[in-house]
Amino acid sequence: MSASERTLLDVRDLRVSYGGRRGARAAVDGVSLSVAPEETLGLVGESGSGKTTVARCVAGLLRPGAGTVTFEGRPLGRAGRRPPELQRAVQMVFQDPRSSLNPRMTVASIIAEVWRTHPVTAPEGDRTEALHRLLADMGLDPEVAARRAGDLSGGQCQRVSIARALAVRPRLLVCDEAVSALDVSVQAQILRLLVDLRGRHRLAMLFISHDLGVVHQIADRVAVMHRGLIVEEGRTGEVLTAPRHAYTRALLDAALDLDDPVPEDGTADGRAVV
Amino acid sequence: MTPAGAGTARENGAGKTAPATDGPILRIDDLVVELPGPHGTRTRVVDGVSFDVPRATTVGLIGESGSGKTMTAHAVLGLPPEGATLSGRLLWHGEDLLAADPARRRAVRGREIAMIFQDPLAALNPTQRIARQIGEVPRRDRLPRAEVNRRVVELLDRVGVPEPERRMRAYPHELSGGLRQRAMIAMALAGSPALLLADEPTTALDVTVQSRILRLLADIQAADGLAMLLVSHDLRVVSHVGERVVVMYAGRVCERGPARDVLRRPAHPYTAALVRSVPAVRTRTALADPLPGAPATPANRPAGCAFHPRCPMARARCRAEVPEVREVAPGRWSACHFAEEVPGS
Amino acid sequence: MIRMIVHRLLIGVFVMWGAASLIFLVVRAAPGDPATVLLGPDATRSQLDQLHASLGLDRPLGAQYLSYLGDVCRLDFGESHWLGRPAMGAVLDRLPATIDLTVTATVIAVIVGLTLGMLAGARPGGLLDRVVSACTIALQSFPTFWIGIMLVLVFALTLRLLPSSGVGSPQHLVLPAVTLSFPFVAIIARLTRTSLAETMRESYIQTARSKGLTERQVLFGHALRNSLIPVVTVVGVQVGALVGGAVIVENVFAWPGLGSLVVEAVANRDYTVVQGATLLIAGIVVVLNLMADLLVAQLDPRIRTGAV
Amino acid sequence: MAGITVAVEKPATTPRRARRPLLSRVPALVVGCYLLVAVVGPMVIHYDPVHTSLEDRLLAPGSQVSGGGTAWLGTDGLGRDLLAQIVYGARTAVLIGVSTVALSCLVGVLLGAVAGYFRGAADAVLARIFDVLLAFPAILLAIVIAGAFERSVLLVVVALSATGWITFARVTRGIALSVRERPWVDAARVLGVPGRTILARHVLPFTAGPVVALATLEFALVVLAEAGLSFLGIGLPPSTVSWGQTIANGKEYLETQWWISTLPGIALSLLIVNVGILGDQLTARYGRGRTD
Amino acid sequence: TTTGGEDGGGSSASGDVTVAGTYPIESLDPHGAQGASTGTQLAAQEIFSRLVKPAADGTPEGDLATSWKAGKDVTSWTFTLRSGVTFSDGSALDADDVIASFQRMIALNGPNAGNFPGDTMTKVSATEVVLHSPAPDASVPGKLGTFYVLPSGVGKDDTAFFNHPVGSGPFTVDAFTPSQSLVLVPNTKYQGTKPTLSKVTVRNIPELASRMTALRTGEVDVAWGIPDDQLASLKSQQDLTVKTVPSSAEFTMWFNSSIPALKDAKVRRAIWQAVDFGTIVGKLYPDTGKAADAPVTSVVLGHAAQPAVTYDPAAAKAALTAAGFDFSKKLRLQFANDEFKPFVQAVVSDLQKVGVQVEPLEKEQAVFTEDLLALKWDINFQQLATPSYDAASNLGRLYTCAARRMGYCNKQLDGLLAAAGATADKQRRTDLYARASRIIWQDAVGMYPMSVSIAYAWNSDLKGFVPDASGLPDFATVRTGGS
Ligand SMILES: Nc1ncnc2c1ncn2[C@@H]1O[C@H](COP(=O)(O)OP(=O)(O)OP(=O)(O)O)[C@@H](O)[C@H]1O
Ligand SMILES: Nc1ncnc2c1ncn2[C@@H]1O[C@H](COP(=O)(O)OP(=O)(O)OP(=O)(O)O)[C@@H](O)[C@H]1O
Ligand SMILES: [Mg+2]
Ligand SMILES: [Mg+2]
Repeated sequence: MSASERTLLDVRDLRVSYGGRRGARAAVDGVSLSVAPEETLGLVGESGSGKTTVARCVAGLLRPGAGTVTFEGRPLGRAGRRPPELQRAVQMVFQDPRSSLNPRMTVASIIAEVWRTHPVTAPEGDRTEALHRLLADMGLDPEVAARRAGDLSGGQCQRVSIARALAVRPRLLVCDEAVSALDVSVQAQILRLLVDLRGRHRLAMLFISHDLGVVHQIADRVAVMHRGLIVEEGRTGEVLTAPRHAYTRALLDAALDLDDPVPEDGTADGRAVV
Repeated sequence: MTPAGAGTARENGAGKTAPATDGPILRIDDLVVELPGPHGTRTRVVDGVSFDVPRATTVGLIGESGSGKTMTAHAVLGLPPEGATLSGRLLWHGEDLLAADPARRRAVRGREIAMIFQDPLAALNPTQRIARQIGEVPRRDRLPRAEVNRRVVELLDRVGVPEPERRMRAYPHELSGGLRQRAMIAMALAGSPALLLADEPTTALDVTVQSRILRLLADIQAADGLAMLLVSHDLRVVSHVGERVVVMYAGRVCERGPARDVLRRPAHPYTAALVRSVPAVRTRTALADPLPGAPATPANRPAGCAFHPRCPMARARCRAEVPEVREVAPGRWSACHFAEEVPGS
Repeated sequence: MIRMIVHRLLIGVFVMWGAASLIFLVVRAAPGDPATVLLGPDATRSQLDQLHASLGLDRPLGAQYLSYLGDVCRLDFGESHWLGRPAMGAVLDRLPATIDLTVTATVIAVIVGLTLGMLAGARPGGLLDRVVSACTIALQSFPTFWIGIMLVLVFALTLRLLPSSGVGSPQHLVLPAVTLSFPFVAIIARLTRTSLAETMRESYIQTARSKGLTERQVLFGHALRNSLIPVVTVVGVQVGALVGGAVIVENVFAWPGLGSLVVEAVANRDYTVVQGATLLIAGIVVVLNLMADLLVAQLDPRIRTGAV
Repeated sequence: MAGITVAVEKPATTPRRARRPLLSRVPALVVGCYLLVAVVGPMVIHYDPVHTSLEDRLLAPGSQVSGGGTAWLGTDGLGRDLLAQIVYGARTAVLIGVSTVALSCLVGVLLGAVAGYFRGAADAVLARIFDVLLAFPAILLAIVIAGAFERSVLLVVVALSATGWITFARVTRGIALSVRERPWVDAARVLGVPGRTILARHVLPFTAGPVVALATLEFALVVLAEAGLSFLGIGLPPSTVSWGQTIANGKEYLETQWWISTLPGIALSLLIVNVGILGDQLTARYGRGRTD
Repeated sequence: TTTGGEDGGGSSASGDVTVAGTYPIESLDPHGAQGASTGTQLAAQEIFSRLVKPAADGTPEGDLATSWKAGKDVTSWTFTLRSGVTFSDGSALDADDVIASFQRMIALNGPNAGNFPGDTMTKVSATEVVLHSPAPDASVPGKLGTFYVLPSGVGKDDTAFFNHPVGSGPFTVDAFTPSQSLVLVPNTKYQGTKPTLSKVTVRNIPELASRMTALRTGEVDVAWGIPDDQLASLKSQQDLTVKTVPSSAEFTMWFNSSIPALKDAKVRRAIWQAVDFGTIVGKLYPDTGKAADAPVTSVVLGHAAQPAVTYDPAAAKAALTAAGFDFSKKLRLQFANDEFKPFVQAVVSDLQKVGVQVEPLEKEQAVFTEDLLALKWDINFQQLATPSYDAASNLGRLYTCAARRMGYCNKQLDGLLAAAGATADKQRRTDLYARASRIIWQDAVGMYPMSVSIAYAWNSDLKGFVPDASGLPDFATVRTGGS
């Protein structure tokens, strides 16, 4: 890597295996990747290829068997053992919108807990107002503050999850299939929101998805995982239009597009090609 | 509740025309499914759905979560959840299944209409070898054991399970997801049905497996001249396999017609929005302008057109009047008051 | 499978050690000197000392514990001074009666409980379900001694159909076994009901229905076996509980089982018999649980092949 | 297919639904009454378990006693009023039931939650403790403990709790094990919320429903077990009034003075039946170990 | 009696008798740990012979011994054995068997050995043995009622022997399951009148209600130890005979005279006065209880009637106040058996009426005995039996300063008791024990509320059944009515 000062997140030779002493299987078998500031890295691959495992190591939810995870050159330990500023720097958004929120807690108390845990990020002055501002940022009504996960739609839940993550002003957002469980029409809303916020908060993202189309839309670079290894990595356009690795090719071959309802120039239905 | 075919069916035109030359194999006419809701209320989770499944054709049924796709498929099979009430007509070769007696309905199940479920692991009995589960329908014909086994091997071979003699003795959990779904398909084919209901058959699978399964289904369908009702929330899947599509929203049909036409030139703003939100894989598409709000559910369906709160074209009429499904062009049916104005149509 | 058995056996050995230690602790912590009970108030100091020595009670607790563990390994619980014979012999004498009672009660409970549970669970919420629920709650709510006394009043005293107490003929077994089976019937019925009702909601049941099977075929061909899996485990545990837990029934019907032996031995501070009997019971419980696990593995291929 | 037939046969479930909630509240009401009697009863009815009145022994319900009052539910072999014994017995039952359940619950939930949430060594140790304790039939262990030490209410509570906590620990552990895998817990961990706080705010609240349901059922079992111990003459000191003891005292009079055993038996069974139904209702509502 | 309930009552015609045992027979070894237990005693007296046995009224009568007499200083007793006695296996019983049995009993150091501390037995001739004791002991014949003669050569723990014991009693063992049942059949070699019953089954039914039910359904033919409240309904049953016999047992409620509160005899007397024992006994034990008139019951040698203590709560209260009794202190009343709870509670209730706070403490036997010896009680309730029917083993043993049983010490009493123990002269002993009893009674060493009778009920078809004062009925003389 040309300049380590230009990397934000650096994962080196990560190895994780599940299943104790015997019957251990390497879920991640020597993965290295890096994310530059304000860059979005898409991580794609089939089910079981180890994407979530990488994400959990980065978030500190899992202790890697071997390898290092560093943030601006500082090692990231397990969540809860990190120094507060590192703890804040990396946040995560999960796949299942509803169970990402404690169903017993109101949105307000969820956010209040964040601020209690990291007092530096707590707003000065009127917290209710700050909360409403935060919710508005996420495209949510202020009245959502008093509700619990059960009373919110999937899209709203995911917005609250994002709000919770952003409340501590992170530098890197790990999104593990953050839109996969949503209906297509809502998926588009959340993607739009993420892209918006990425720009406004100068966020870097590790964006995990099995939907190549979505990754193509929002990732700067993409890494393709297969059986615990990264088999190909590069600029999104290059990898997804001219794959070099056989596995990537297979993945692309299998991926369906809408059965050609759109002329190649893409003008017919307003879906402009960028 | 209402006896099938009683005059209470809303006139929505579906029953009047019979475009297919020899008539559809299945005609769903004003199907209503009501489920008990909280506090003694009843929710219409399927509200006046009508469409045809012609012989040897694949019909895609799409819609977002909770739109009533599964419920429709289960109603066709006669297996709605406990406490559900069904009304309308389900004409199977012209015979109303809703009015038929239970024995007749049971005879149709598995033999004439078979079903493939979304999650093959959950849908297969974990304590029985797959051979036994696949052979269950042939066994009902009192075939000799060897004959049943031969048939099971044949079916597994047909759906592309390698080493069928060995695999037939496996338990579901010993198979990979793809093989499980193949076993499930073999099970559905065991009774040589004329109509296959496939409820999200590939949603739980990986893309690579998904494409193979879809191809398998298409092959079988073509070879056997099967009719298939493919339920999916994934437009891309339906666009590949379906010859016709039915789009549902909040328990109602909003649009139906030939698949290519519907997806190219939607005649309903909801379909248009769906098509827009599907990103392309091989080309980079811009982020679509998302629809506002969350999908309506049958439990709290807005008055008038259920889609109106999210609709960019909504007007006063949409808020007041439930739009009928009407033929907006030959073979194209839409439930929008202003179908003709939908951009791209 | 073999690995599972070996693993379970190892756990069993550990459990026996833990059980032996626990019972040793409880018995030794209890106030009251066994020698005084044996010899009565008139014993002389030297008589007491002599008995202490022969009971091994004069040694330090640690030494007693170690030699006790050694003896336990050899299945030798020492001489019961209360009964004047080897404790193990006294305990084993009670075993047949306990087995008769437990096995009979279990057979009754399994047959009746499964039938009731199936009737109720096949149609959750139905009339039969509610009737069965009411019955099982009642069965579980009446104290066994109360039921026992009532059965004696009716069948022995009033109708003179069955003997009121004691052992001997099969008729003697009827009342105690029935009494003992009552709460057990309720447990099995309720569990079967819940489990069956849950199984009937599984999607493979829907699959079976989609094949055009009748409800009866679905129930017996697909639901029953799977819904029995949790029942087997509980039956294993409960049978174990009956082995020594039938004290009250044994008391009401003068049934000379292991449970009442423990009660008498505790009152008499007979450490050897308390230890011997409780450890025998613990051993039976461990074996029963192991058997239940093996049966579950037999019923559930996922466990058999180590997938779960 | 069930749906269709059900639908045709039972067109309207609404009228029955309307009546149901009332009926379903009966168990809670009955249990409430018992609690009330247990707490308030002793203040209203005076009863001294030490006081015997031999002239009034074995009086039938409704008889006049020598002191001038009426023994509404009769008297026992020592001329003591049965109504008062049932009322005071309710207090003992409730006291022992509540203390045992509270103790079991406290220990069980704490250990179960810690083992389930933190896993590792704590979990392994707890699992082995379960195994060892479960090798003894619960009532037998209670008998050995209660029979070996000096009689007291506390002893009975401890003896019954010795195995009582296991169920709580198991259920709590199961819930904690499943809840700890929930994304909201992961989210809290990523935010750096301390382990203890996660346990308290994000895990423990989900055990509340099932634990309450379980506590109700366990309460019934404890009251029954206490009656069983008293029946065997183990555990409680003679100065304590308990249903089990009264039933045991009366069992030799069953044919002639039926009320001595029967009435407390009915009081006991009525409570247990209602607690049982209440427990079932709570279980149905909160599920056994379900989290949502 | 066959086991089924359906043909219950009439079955005794076959010559079979089923007996409801109150206490389990755990062992048939009369010398071992279980030797003093009621169950073992009941079995042993039918299977084995003794030198001397108590008659139904308690007086000693010859069994193996035809006569016995004490040495001059009563430290030795000479027994002349009956000749021609054989064991059930046909072998002869002689002095060697007696000596060996005595030595075996002492060696096993069971509870019965405790009756003979330091005693030895020697053979004089084949038909004469002498028992030597280190101190004068007049109660030897009475105490020998628990000494059974086994064939010589039975080892210390010879389980094989006791599976099918060889004895010289009226019955032999047909089948034995410890703590469950004992089946006896007549011993054809028995030296006395051979039993006419073809079979006696002793079934252990510990639970009272079950015992009564079995009796009433005819499952058993004999039961005893029946509480008063059950007697009425049994009496009303046609086919049952109900009878009570006075026993050697007495309710004995010692005061702990070593504690300050109870040191004063006036206080002890006042407490006794404060309890309406007449009513309590009359109500709770109308049939099996009788107000006691001495520290030992009338069937015991050494009984001498004392003046009744009258119930007078007012006087009691006054006396207590006068003696400066501390009413705020709670007295601990310990007892060990559930069956006595009503009685104890009634006593506690009466005492409370005069302001004396008493806490009833029900203890497990082990703890009870330990606390009893350690004097960790203020009032001790016991049903105290005198199985030897001789006041020596009750008064003479328990009330001395050296015994320290109730914290009471009176040199004069010690002297009387020692003198009584040292003479074999019946008249003189009765006299000495009468004087001792007066001291015990007047000093209120304890309260003696009630002498106990044992209630028996049996199938009226049984003839010749004699209720036994010790609760150990003999079936050798019983016949069934059918024959
Ligand atoms: N907690 C666990 N215990 C054991 N094995 C696990 C665990 N979590 C994941 N694995 C295994 O590790 C491998 C990698 O899993 P991971 O969840 O990282 O894959 P993924 O790429 O995120 O898959 P998906 O697309 O299904 O989310 C898989 O084979 C999986 O079975
Ligand atoms: N067993 C049931 N009991 C009550 N309501 C149900 C049940 N199953 C489905 N519903 C409700 O019925 C409506 C239609 O459900 P259905 O399963 O048909 O939707 P779907 O289109 O298949 O959605 P998905 O894509 O999530 O499978 C939903 O609102 C759902 O909440
Ligand atoms: Mg994943
Ligand atoms: Mg669905």
